[in-house]
Amino acid sequence: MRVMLFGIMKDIVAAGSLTVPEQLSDVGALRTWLLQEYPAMKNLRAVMIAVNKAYAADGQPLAPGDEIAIIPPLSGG
Amino acid sequence: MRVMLFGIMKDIVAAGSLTVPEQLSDVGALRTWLLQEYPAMKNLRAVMIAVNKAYAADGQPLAPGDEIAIIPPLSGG
Amino acid sequence: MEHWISIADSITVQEAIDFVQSPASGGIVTFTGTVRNQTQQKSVHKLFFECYEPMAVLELEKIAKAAGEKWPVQRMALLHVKGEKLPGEVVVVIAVAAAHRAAAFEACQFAIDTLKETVPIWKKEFFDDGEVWVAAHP
Amino acid sequence: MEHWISIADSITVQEAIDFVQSPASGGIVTFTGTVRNQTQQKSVHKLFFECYEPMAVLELEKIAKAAGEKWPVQRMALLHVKGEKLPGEVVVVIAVAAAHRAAAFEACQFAIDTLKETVPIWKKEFFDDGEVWVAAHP
Repeated sequence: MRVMLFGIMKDIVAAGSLTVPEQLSDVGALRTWLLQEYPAMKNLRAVMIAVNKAYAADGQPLAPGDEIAIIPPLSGG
Repeated sequence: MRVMLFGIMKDIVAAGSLTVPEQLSDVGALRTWLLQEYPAMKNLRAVMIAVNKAYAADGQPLAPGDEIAIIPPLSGG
Repeated sequence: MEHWISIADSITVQEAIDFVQSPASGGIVTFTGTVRNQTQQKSVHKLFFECYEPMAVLELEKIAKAAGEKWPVQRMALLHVKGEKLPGEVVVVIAVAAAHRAAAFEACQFAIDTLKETVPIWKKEFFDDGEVWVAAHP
Repeated sequence: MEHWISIADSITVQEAIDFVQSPASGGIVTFTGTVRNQTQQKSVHKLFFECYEPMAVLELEKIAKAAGEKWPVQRMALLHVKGEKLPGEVVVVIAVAAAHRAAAFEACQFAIDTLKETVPIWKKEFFDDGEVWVAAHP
């Protein structure tokens, strides 16, 4: 599965997107995997995950073809 | 003493200004005199009197040379 | 706190924003009042604003001063028209710049609320069937 | 309730006001955010705004819809920039037209407060001695 990265997450991963294992079945599993692979994420104020352009709770299942984005702390406006 | 008129007060007095008796010694006396001469003023929501470009209480004395204005209900903005 | 007060035949939001804007400010709040084309189901053709101008300027100064004492605002502009106006035209603009937006919102709302209560300006509305000084009677 | 949402390289308050203004509205409130030239005593040379644009548009739509349900507002514009910006330049504009000004003030403040919490946009500040993604760390 491909995951889009923004802001400081691009710096942490040193890339604009990321391919994650297909077996990550929900948002919570993705979050746990990311924190293991990129411990620098633990220093962020908060990280949200968006699925198909909407904020998703950890329990939300991930399906092939979903548009997944990692949303580090916002600073628009 | 000359008194400046604005808004609906111009219509009530049918003039842009008014000369009032010199012996009106304070704002309250002026107010009483105006209400006697122009009873239509009683129908207004409120009437303030300004002396030298500041709102004045009824107790404020009037002196020759004061700039006096009758301020009917405001509707700016 | 810097402020700019103007009573003129024609005013714009842009000139108010141009005055208050600075690289030091984080946010600008404006209030713009325009002529409505209807009042209580009656069509308004035009308005006329009469103004006791020297006192109106002093009262606007008092509003700017009071706002500057109550909130940490950086710059304010208070503009009002006089004379004849048509529906859709701008009649009043308040612009407030502050480092933090909550102060700008509060100071702007305070300024327009107070302007309506204290600044000697009178509005006459012209309808099909006559004209009326707004809010004169209860 | 009509609304206009735009994420663009450059935005102006005037275009937002032009959209929301109508002869039926009694008042327009705008919030304009500009680039500050200082953050915590450090001089800011420029900013860069990154945006997850399709989702940002949807979140701005949600804000307009929620504001329209909470307050009797007539028209809203929500504009945000993307890309590089210099101190003093406009980065965000919210404009709200309503028949009554209290509703316009409340809806405008709600919109900018919510935008900062929910719209996926990120700001990087560039200083003499480095650069930082704003608010990323506690």
